[in-house]
Amino acid sequence: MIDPRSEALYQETILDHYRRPRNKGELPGANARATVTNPTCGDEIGVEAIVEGGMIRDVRFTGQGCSIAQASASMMTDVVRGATVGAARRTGEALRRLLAGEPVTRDALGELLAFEAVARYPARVGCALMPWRALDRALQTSGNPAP
Amino acid sequence: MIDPRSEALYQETILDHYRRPRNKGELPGANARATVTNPTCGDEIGVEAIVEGGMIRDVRFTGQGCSIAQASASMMTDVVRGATVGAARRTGEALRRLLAGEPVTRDALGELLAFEAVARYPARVGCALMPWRALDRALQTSGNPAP
Amino acid sequence: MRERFPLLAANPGLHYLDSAATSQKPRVVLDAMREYYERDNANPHRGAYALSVRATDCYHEARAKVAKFAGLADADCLVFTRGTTESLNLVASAWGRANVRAGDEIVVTAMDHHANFVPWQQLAREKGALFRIAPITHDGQVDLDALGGMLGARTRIVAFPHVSNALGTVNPVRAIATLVRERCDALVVCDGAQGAPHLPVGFDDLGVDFYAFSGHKMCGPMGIGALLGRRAILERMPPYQMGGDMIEVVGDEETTWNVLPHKFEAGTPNVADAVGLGAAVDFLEGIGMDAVLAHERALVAVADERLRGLDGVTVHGPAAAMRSGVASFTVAGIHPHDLATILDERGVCIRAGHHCAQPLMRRLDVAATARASFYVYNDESDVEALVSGVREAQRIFDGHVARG
Amino acid sequence: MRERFPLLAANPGLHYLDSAATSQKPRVVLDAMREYYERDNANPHRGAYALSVRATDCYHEARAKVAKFAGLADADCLVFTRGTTESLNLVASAWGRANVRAGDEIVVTAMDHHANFVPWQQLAREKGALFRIAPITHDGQVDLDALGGMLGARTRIVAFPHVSNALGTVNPVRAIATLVRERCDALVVCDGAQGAPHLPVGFDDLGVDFYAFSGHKMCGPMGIGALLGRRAILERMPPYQMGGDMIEVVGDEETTWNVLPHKFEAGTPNVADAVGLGAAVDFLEGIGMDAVLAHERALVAVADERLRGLDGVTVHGPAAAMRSGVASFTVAGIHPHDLATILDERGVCIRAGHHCAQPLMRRLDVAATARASFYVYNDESDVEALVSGVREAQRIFDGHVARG
Ligand SMILES: Cc1ncc(COP(=O)(O)O)c(C=O)c1O
Ligand SMILES: Cc1ncc(COP(=O)(O)O)c(C=O)c1O
Repeated sequence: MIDPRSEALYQETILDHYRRPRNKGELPGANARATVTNPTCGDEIGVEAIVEGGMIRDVRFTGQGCSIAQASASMMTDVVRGATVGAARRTGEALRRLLAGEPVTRDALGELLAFEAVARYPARVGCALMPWRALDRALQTSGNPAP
Repeated sequence: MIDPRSEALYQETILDHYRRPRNKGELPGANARATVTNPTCGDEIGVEAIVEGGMIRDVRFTGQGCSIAQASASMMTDVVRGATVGAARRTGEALRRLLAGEPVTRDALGELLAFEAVARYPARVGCALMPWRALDRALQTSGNPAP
Repeated sequence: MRERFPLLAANPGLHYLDSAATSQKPRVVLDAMREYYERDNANPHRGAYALSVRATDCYHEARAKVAKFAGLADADCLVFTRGTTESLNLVASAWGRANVRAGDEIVVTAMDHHANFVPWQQLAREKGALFRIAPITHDGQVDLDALGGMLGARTRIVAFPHVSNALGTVNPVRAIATLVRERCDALVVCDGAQGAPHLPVGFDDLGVDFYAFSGHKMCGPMGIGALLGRRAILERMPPYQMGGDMIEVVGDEETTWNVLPHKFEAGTPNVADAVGLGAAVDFLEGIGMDAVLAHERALVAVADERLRGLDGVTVHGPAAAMRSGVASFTVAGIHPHDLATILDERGVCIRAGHHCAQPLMRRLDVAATARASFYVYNDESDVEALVSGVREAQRIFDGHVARG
Repeated sequence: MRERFPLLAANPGLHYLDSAATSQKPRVVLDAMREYYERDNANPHRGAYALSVRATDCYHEARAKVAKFAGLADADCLVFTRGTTESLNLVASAWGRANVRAGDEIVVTAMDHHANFVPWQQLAREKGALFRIAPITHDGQVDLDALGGMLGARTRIVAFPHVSNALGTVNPVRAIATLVRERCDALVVCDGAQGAPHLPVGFDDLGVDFYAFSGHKMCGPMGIGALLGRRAILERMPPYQMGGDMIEVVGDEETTWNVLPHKFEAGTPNVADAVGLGAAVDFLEGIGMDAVLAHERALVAVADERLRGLDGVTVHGPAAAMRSGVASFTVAGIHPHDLATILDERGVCIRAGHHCAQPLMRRLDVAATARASFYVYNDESDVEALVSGVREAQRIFDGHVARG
């Protein structure tokens, strides 16, 4: 008997990204990078990006962590590649609102809605947001403010 | 209406020694001296003595404090003047036992039995014993061990 | 009000007048702690299970409540400590050791409690700094002119109490902070141990850099207190104690620190007592801190008048309207200890001694005083019992004098 | 046993396996604290009234009980602290700052908790001393030969845990202390956070200089712990925090210190939680510490066997007979966090993470482990729930792999 709640959390999409992460590894030529650590568990996510003219040309991630953090990082790189810095930040903020149970335009989230069930696991919200925090910090280092 | 318990504590003898302390002041030529402080109230008793051949030739006290400490110091100097160091120590120990509610030969205490009621006031036992602690330390400094 | 405090309800004859030392606890505070242990207890921050999340939430909620109570908008700038003493030692050790140099000056007042005196005195000794004690006026207030005259280019720290525990004097915190800012670039540290329990604090408006208080003096449990600080200072300051929860990454050679407030909270947090303090501030806010102060002032005004009406009694400190609920007094010919013993037999609990303020006692030129301190659960019957006890003591002591 | 713990009694479906982080509290402990607040609460040491004397007696009695429990004959050498973290920081700050010089060496082990690692690491940095980490064997024990080889004329401090919180390894404390004494003249500091709750301590026979533990891990309340030390060392050591109760005389320029244990207990003591800890040691002595350890070892032996029977599960550390009630494990392909979440939904509380032992995790070459820790209230049904939860997690994760 698989518990329906865990089932909701560990959806096909999430486990797929966990098992076969997209865009994992270092990014040669990156001009924006940051690493974020979760002090309670030691998990770490690094994000490297090439930002040009307010646009995220390419982005990859490194590090280890639980399925939620890994899948979130993987999906994030898919979602923000080719987006403007401003759009990427807005998407991250929308995800934060979704997981905090605050009102949010669901359409803005697309595939990221797979993380919706994480909101019911307060201990895991930080895992899902960790890659986005790393991206945020990386973008701050790029010297390319949002347009 | 005077409360019978306070009455027992603040006996005539004690208040008399408090009001008219015996042997108060410095002792020129003292070869044994010590000061003891009560860290909770700041009260202080100093004892100075002339010790020769294991005998307390003379003893005086200084300092300020409550009626119990002052009366105890005053009576102590009366009791131990002319006694051997060993006898003085035994008297101090007998008083300690009396106030701790331990078995003790009452005859050894004489006038000091006036302090008996202090045993019922644990917060004040330290006041009554403070001069004796000072005497004990003073005798240790005199270089005259008990015979 | 008494019936909300189990210890007082169970002892109708007890006149508890030592709340400046520690307060009694309302039932709601004891219930909140018990409920925490019976329902939510776990190690917070570290667990990935629901019970631990509940414990974490309890702890955060307590922090938010206490910060709001003290007028601190940014709750992450409230560090839970064991109490005022630890809060002040934290600042003296972490900020002081990193920032005070030989030749610098540290200023405290003559009315500071040992907890806001000895750490600075010893820091000055360790660093070769000058330790200066601002004088008080004859009626026990900080002498602002004299204090102002002590401030200069080398002043690094100015520490003073919000309210004197020994006299009840309420200091003009904002005026002192302004004076310091005008004259020097010093850290301003306010000991709020007798502030937070008795009057509105409003940290963000006080103009001080640090403010410290203890839970046990404000209807909360023992074992918990707070240090409130400005974010910019807390962020630049090195940590105090080290261990779990306060680290980010522990390398073999180097370690990096967690964010505020965790950086200053090493080890398993005291969630239960934080919850208790949260319930205590709820309780106090239910009364209103303005009402608490007004109640104390009314009682202390009556106490002053009645005590001063007795022969040989001196009440120390400024007028009742400038104090919180403290009446510190001496009775000619009767040592405060003797007074306390005689009062105790009549169910009146007062404190006798130096009140951890030996420098102040030397300046008042007394070895000790008797101190009655009032709180939310006291009323005029407590003042009556106090006054009649003092008269009783005078009868015992004078009677013997007469006979002697 | 469960029915003696209100939180467990109220949650029959809860399998609490995180006692190494913090334990649940028996009713007798909660009752003792409540009774203190409802009957005896006052500021101890300072009052001259009966209520304060009662509070003082409660506090002394708690100290005597806890000292006896830990095998310390001289109860004045037990200092109440907030917990292990504070106890260890006290030693590192007060003894360490006064005694460690540039070029000295400080040795810890690779299995130390951050609380017994970071304070020494930072002390070494501050003083220009060498910080050395004694290695562990492949099965998670202190490598005694390697440790012995590190000791020499410059070794000033050797710190190690009685029991590893991350693996459960019980270290041979006396053998380590003897080894240190033979080779050098160093301070020997034992972190007993996971010792005192789980096995007999016998401080006076251990041969160490300091021993630290926390009340909240041994059925006691949060906010209280202890530091046990040798009298000669405590007497020579400068104080740690400064304030009320720990002073003898406070002069304007100099201050002298009170006698043990007060010298190291600045500020209002946490009487209520000390009383709670006293009740906790009564409770544990009622069971017997040998029986506590035997109970945990029996459970952990079953857990080891059942977990090792599952595909892809590794249990870290030495054999169950050399551990206390800790099973630290990893499951191939499933991160400990995911495991903890899935177990939590089945009422099983375990901890996932680095367990405040990042240096150990690096040496085990894992980022994190899952840790189940057993205590007096656990039984085989908890082991069952744990094992079936792990299988469930494997099904969820493997099922998707198969479909993917
Ligand atoms: C081995 C060890 N040392 C130190 C500590 C720190 O104890 P506390 O957080 O109670 O200060 C712990 C527990 O967290 C521990 O397991
Ligand atoms: C003004 C003042 N400062 C500091 C303290 C110390 O507080 P605690 O003993 O709770 O640390 C007290 C009370 O004892 C106090 O009245």
